[in-house]
Amino acid sequence: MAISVSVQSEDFDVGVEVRALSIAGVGAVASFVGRVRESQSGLFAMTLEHYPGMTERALHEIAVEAESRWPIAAVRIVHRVGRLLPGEQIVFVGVSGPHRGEAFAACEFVMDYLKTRAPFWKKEEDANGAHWVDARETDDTAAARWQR
Amino acid sequence: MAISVSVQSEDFDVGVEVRALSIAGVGAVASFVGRVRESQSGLFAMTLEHYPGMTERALHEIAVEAESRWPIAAVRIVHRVGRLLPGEQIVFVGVSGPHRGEAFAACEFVMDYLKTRAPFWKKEEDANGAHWVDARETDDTAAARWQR
Amino acid sequence: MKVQVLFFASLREALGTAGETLEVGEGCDVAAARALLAARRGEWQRLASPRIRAAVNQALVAEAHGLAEGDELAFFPPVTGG
Amino acid sequence: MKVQVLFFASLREALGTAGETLEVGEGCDVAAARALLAARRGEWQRLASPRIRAAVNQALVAEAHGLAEGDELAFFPPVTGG
Repeated sequence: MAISVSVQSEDFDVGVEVRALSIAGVGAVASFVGRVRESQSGLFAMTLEHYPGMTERALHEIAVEAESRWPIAAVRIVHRVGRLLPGEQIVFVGVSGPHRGEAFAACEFVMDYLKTRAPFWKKEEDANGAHWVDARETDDTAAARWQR
Repeated sequence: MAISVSVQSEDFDVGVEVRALSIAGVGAVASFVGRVRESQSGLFAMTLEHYPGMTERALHEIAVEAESRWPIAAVRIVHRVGRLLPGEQIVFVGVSGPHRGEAFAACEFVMDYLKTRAPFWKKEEDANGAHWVDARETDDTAAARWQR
Repeated sequence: MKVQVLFFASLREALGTAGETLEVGEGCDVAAARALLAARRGEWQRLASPRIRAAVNQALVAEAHGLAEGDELAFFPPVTGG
Repeated sequence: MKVQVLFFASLREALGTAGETLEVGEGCDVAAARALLAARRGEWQRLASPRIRAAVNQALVAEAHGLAEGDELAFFPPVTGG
């Protein structure tokens, strides 16, 4: 099983990431891209803070947990940090494997866990100034469904 | 809602497709790539036949059905036809929307329905000659779970 | 009346033709057209299998679907795309 | 013994510091270290909230987790990545 995790300020190329996951024996690549919404509420920018070291470790553990649950071939996680503008990409999660059902499930699992377990914090800037984003209850609910 | 369907012999670029789905208001892009496995069984190539006209129509109807079930922003389906070699991409399905749960569900729904509803047929070539692929029961089962 | 019949994939190869113009009686439905073709024996009996699906004017239909002059009637095995 | 304490995001901003070296007694657990800091009053009382999570040596831990000399003890609000 190949696991690759990057926490970086630079943007990523989805085409390159999906190609890298397309290794021998892989029939399916499920992937997800999260981006900064161009919202009507007038968001100027968002800044992502993380806990260097623990973040990479948490993401790696989530990928290991995914591979222990599904027969998959590779997991790739890229998460950006720093200041991002509306329309910019935030996160890429890609999972490849022999079959699509497992690739989809593992990809969604990694995203759900990442949202509630990986130490990242978002601060949004709009016309009223800057404020830290509150954790959403829907994310905890999404992660809870994988409990066994 | 933006729906775009292509049935083509040319390859596609996942990066370009995901970028095209990343329109205003979109926070999530879920996508899937199916490819010809480099199998141990010694597959030389696969040829995809389709029913011109009906195929495009069926894919468009599946996308419309997906948008009627989930609040999503755009659906893109690209399916290749003709002769493909191991490692080549076969199909791209991408769904974008405000939130990830709906984008994932709609993307998986489109793939499951495509597998059982869109008129494509695979013929595989190996050392024993060429033979048509049998429909897999797991695909029917995957599609059946969306029945309501 | 006349309908345009099409065959795809393994069925097309077994029959050795991609299709033909078929003369059917008024009130003919998909099941009757299917039986007419299957009655030719040999490989044509493949059409008698319920695994062979039918579409009229590019939409999947039930066996009781009535045909009209100029309809496009397609028969094909279970699909295997994606 | 000494532990290295870290604060992140809104907690870091409210406290006006990213961390400090803290002297704690032998047998001190996360809950005790948390209470020691929260006792400073003002913004430090934020640490008394169960919404503020704790990690030791970069792994989430329970409040009863015992600390050892040189441990890295981090406090932070619920995460909001992805």
